[in-house]
Amino acid sequence: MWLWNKLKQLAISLRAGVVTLHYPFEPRPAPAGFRGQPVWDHTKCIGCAGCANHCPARTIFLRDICQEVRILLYDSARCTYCGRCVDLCPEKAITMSDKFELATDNRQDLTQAIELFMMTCQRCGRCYDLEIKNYIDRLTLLGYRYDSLEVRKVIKKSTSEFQPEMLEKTATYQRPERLEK
Amino acid sequence: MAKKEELRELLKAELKDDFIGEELAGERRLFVDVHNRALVKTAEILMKQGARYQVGVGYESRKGGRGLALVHTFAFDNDALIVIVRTFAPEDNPEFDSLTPIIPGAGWSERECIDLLGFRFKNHPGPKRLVLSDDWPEGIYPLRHDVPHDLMPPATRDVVFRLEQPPPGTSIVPFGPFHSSLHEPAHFSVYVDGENIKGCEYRGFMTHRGIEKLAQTELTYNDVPFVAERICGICGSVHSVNYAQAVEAAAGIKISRRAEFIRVVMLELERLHSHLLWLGVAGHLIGFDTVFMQAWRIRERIMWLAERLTGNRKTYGMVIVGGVRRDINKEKAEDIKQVLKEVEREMLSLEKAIINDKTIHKRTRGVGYLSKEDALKWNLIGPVARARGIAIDARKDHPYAAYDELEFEVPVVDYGDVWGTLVVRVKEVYEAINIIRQCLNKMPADGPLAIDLDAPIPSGRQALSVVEAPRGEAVHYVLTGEENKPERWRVRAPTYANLQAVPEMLMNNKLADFPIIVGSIDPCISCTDRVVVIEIGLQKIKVMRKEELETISRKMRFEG
Amino acid sequence: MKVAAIFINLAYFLLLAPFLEGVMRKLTARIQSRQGPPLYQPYLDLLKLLGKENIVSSKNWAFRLAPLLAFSSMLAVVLLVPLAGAENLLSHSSDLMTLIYLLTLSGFSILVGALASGNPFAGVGASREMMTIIMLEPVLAMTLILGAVKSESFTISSALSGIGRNHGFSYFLMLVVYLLALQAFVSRQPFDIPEAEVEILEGPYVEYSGPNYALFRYTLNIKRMFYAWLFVVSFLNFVPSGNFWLKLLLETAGILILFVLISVIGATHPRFRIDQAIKYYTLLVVLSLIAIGLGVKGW
Amino acid sequence: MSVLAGFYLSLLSLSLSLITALIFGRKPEVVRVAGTLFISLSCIFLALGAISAITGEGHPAEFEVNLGIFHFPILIDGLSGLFLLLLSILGLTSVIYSSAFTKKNEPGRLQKYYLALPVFIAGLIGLLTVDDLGLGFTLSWQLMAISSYFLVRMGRPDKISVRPARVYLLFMEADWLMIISSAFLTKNYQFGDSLAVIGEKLAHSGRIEILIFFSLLLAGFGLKAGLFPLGQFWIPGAYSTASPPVSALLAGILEKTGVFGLIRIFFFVAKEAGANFNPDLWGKVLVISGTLTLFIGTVQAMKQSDYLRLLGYSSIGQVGYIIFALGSSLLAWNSGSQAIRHLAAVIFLGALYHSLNHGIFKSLLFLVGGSLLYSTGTRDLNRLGGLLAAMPVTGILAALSSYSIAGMPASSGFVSKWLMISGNFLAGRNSLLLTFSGIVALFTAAFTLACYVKFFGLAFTSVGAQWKIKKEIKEVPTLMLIPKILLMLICLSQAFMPLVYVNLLSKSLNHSEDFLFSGMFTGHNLTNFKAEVLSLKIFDGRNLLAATGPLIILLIIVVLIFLARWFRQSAGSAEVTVPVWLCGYQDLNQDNIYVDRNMFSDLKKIFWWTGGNKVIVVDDEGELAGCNAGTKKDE
Repeated sequence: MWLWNKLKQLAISLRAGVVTLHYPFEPRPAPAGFRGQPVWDHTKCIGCAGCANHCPARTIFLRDICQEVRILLYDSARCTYCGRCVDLCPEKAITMSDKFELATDNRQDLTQAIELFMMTCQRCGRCYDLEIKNYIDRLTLLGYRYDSLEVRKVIKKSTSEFQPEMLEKTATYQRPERLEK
Repeated sequence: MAKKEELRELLKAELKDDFIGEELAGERRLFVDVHNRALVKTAEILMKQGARYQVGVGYESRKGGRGLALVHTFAFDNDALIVIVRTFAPEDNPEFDSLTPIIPGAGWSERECIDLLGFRFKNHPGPKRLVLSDDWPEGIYPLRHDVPHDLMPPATRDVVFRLEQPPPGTSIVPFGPFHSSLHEPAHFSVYVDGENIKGCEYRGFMTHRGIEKLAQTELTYNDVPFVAERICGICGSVHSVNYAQAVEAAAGIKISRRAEFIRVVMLELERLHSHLLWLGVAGHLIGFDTVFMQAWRIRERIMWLAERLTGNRKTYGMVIVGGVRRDINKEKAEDIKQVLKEVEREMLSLEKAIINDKTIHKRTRGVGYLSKEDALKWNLIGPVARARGIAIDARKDHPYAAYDELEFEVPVVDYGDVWGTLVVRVKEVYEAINIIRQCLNKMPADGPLAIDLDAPIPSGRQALSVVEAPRGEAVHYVLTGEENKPERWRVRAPTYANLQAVPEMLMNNKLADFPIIVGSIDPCISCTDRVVVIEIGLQKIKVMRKEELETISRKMRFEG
Repeated sequence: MKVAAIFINLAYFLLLAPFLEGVMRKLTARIQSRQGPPLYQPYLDLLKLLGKENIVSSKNWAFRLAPLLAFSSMLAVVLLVPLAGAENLLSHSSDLMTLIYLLTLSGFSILVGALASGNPFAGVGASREMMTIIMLEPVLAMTLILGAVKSESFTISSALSGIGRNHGFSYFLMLVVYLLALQAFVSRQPFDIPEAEVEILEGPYVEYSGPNYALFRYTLNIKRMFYAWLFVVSFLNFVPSGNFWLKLLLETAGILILFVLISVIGATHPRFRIDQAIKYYTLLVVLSLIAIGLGVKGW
Repeated sequence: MSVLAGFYLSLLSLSLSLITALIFGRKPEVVRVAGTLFISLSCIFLALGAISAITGEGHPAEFEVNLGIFHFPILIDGLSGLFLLLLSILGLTSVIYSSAFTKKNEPGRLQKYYLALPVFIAGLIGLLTVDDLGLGFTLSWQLMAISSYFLVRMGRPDKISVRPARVYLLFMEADWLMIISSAFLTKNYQFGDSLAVIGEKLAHSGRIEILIFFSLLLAGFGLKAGLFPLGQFWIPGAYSTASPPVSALLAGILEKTGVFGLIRIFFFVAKEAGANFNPDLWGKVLVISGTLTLFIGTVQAMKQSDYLRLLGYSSIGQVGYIIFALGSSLLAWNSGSQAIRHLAAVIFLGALYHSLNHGIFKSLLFLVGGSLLYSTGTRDLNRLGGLLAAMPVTGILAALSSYSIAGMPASSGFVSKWLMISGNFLAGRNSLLLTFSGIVALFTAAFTLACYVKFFGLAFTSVGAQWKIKKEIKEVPTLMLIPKILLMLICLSQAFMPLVYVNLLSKSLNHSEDFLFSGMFTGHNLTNFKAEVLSLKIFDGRNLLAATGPLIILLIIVVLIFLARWFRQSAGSAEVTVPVWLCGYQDLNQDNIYVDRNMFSDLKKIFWWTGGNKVIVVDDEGELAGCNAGTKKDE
């Protein structure tokens, strides 16, 4: 009885064979639809801050650093990879990549910064500001009841936490290139 | 629904003037407000009617001048009814009568209110600190509205928690917070006489993350599901579904049937992998690592399946208020069926190999025994209760999502020990497989995944939702608030109820059985603690070098 | 040759013992459907431990002396035994009593170190380790004494060869008892109770780290190898003495086979509780008493 | 110095000390100094006399003492010399130790102490020298019993010691009655017959009479030696209440007088009794009772929390070893084959060796226990721990003596146990009884180890005393260290120079007449067969290396320790001191240390039937701490 049980256990084990991977040497690709590190396409981004305002973990920051330059900063150290930003982006500028091996000894590797040239408003002379000109109006959000402007003012803005030191130049730093003619 | 009317009349008649009012709600809930002085009486009436105590919630109402409120909820499992009793106290004198003398399971809820809101309870047998850390200053109650969510009082060194003295003739063996049988931080101060356990004191809530406070101050309704999912590393979906259901109930939203089925599929997949995980952990805890590895090998298929379905192994991110985010289409349904077939086959052979293994019986039978009466006394739930002959299951008793349409068994055994919980969980694995198959067959072919929420959610509404997590019934209480966020959101994880009875289970067992007994309730300490303070926007992250870590870990503990 | 044999003994056990742990880990991993660490991993572990900080939680000298004493007494044991039937210079200054007591000394020093650390987990571990020693020492002693009874001599080499002298009932009974006790001798599941990682965090070793722990690990490796070797030479001693190297090779092969058995049993059992284990050991003691009785009667 | 001169001079010194104690009762300093001096002097004289008795200068001193109408025979042969030597060593160390230990005693108690002590020693000298079972025996027995009653009773200033003392006296008197009556039941017994004469008369007695004679004497001397179940009645109580230097004497030599009596009866009188004595029967009785005693005594010791009681129970166990060896040597002797007869001699030698060893290390352990009591004021192992730092010298001595008594290799306990057990196995390879009893003896060695791991580990190495002892713990005064170091040196010499002691023992036996094994112990006879049978040639005087067998093992271990030390430091890792790790929440304190009552709980439960489960700790603060160590079931 005892022996029989043990043999059965052994049989299960041996039938399965070795299932663990020889991991770092033998990569395992992520399946389709995997929610890895989000990637911004700066050519599509319009700087509407929809992602920044609805990131549950508040890892996306937006800030105007001068009249025409707006910076989007994404900090994946605290990202929960929920993919909410991808859902919300009206321009489909964000995609979830299949990158999940994110360990690094340099914190800068975990951030993505996008420099965006913004249009200046013909009438008031400022660049398009999300508080005034609401790009969110263009969002079609399933399951999301977006806030009224009054309400959103009450919500603490992640953008107020933005710190310029975070904008060091890194490999992931994206800025618009001059269009080749 | 006769029971609901009957109870309302009974309460009205018994309490007379103390019955302040009631709130309109769905047919399976009865919300009543009673006067402070009648709280114990109400509880006694309800308990006499056969209620099971669920949870106590305290909150500070933002407006309306009613001061501080205390909510106790009672479930009538046979009548699919939950009674929510609310009572108020003025802000300057938040004193309530304690229910703990009549319902021991209420002890923690009340201690939590003492810590977080500064309530006082008359006749509470042990009003010690429960949730807050040892060095949290007196007089600051984090859940009060005037306390900011990111308040960080300076750490102090010489404050220690007064652990109880061990009974004479015993000495303490300290288990945790960092102990290999506990996979999450919690502290058990176990009193031993030789190798026999003669009692134990629990000091937990070391991972109190302040999630509830966060939801009430920082997040909007639809941010919360993603945070709720991270309450627990295993049953995340349970919490997000539970929260979403509560908000939907409060707002009076009816989501699409297809979304409900998809939620059920995700919940059952979660149960499947959770039970396999438990089986493995249980094997590890009795030193049988092969069971651990094999159970996890089987579980891995489900993890990979989840990855294909949702984009991640564990944090599915499927649920939002109003529906779900991803569809399960034909292709994916086939994938699920295929995986289930393999898992069922593998599970059957694993079960055959271990169910008659005398060596496993030796370590689990008669260990951690608790009689049915004790289990009822402590309001045990989930497989822990079902292993002690108590047939409760929120899926049957308080149907939610699509469970009313599904046919399944609730396995109940009466061993009363660790072995019982093992048997129940193994049987539930097959039930879960069965449920998922039914779902895939019965799911409506179309319907929106999520619906638009057009109107704002009215404030001041209460809602209570229950979901049967793999470990038992999880309870979410939501009080809607202004500004697109909940005013109070209370999570009662299953472990919260079961953990309170662990000292009782440990009594007179061997020290060597400590891991498996604690493991038998499948403790989810972080669920219970709900709670690493998410410091939004705190950018001061420092790379710790070895010396610094050592300095912190050693000096903070020992030189103070 | 008699002097060289000392060094051969030393080298054989010191070099091979970690490798056998590697074999055990690899096999256990395969049974658990894992890749498992490479066979040379235990050597790396030892090297790594040697380079780590030596964390000392107790100021008294017993704590520091214990690993040294455990390691040296275990080495003394393997010095005295006749490897591949070849006695060395030191074999003559000892006999079975010395061997048994030296083995106990190794366990004893682990206990002293554990108690010196002041840790309650080490205390529980020490208490369990002592109970195991008390219940198991007689089984080992009786195995050797069976040889002594059969060979009518108390020297190590004749006692070891004496067990297999005539394959009577006593031989088979003792063989079964030894196999039943083997898991406990080598402290693997189901009898790794003193070290029980999940409950008492490696018990006696909880306060040891770095080089001190390396010594204990090494001791444990050598101890395991010794018990396997003892089984091979005393029960499987079919090969007539001939070429030393051939014999050594055969003994090594025997040890390897035994380690396969140990790994398989270890990987397919949960850990017992100490009270259950003591009952089991009692049975073993009784069985081996019977075996001795049979041996005395010449069966 | 001749035997007689030593004998008389020592008695003279004892009476001088008695007289000073009587006269200068009011001056404690004088009493203490004079008592110490005179008793030491007496012990030195006694030692000198004993050595000449062993070396056999002249022949055994055999004469009659005349006290008017009463007269009794005295016999000082090699065997008595051996035990007298042990007595003189232990007496000397105890009395030096007492001079410091009794500093706290009030004058009245001190005077009584120094009145009783010389009388007690005189009684013991008498017991080892008188050669009858009549008047001389009675006289010395009563001197010994009554004086030791007072010594036990004075062990503590409070009333707690009264009951154990009374029990002790009661059993001593009952014992005396048993022994005396044995002689009276002999056929043709005349008051004042020497043992040899009694033996000759036995040769002409009936079987029943012989049976009664030997049973009564076995019970009588067995009670005194601590044979199971008789020893359990008085030993633990008396040893744990008497002051430790007295306990050292009680365990070291008073018990050995019982062994001495057994040897006299079963190896001397029995020879005279000739064919009427049945060595097979009595050998079996001795083996069985000895095995029971050694097993049960040791298991009971394992259950104790009071370290003095632990030592008490453990001395029952150790005496069990001696009695078991005596029996097994009788059986081997009876087997007939010449080789096995040699083994009988070896086993007998082992028994004597163990008597000496046990006398030395058990006294040492009691003196260590006394030092613990002196420094900490408690007898409870649960309250001790970590004393190695405060009392380093006592700690090392405790470690070495624990090591010795546990019989670990290269210690004195190892040598004697090795002689007894391996001799027993070789002699008994065809006898189930001998083999099984040998196995029990080996098995019990592990229990002994458990006792002393517990004693040393929990008192000296672990932690706890810093919280549980209120006063400051310091090392004991030098006067209490010197005797312990002296004993330790003897103990070490017994471990590493067994040849010297074996020669000493052989000599003493060669100079004992009418010995059952006489002739076996001439050097030539022993060396001839040893090499063939025993691998450890500790008898072989010609081979210097072989003569120091244990030393080789020690050398191996030491060399290997250096190798291990080199290995440990080979990577040059630094040492870091940190506090004990308790999973990160609690700090080490008095509640979470692992204390004595938790040790071996499951084993205690398995062996509940051996008795001694009631753990009694009578603390100096007067409280009576008690709990059950192992009952059959949990309540």
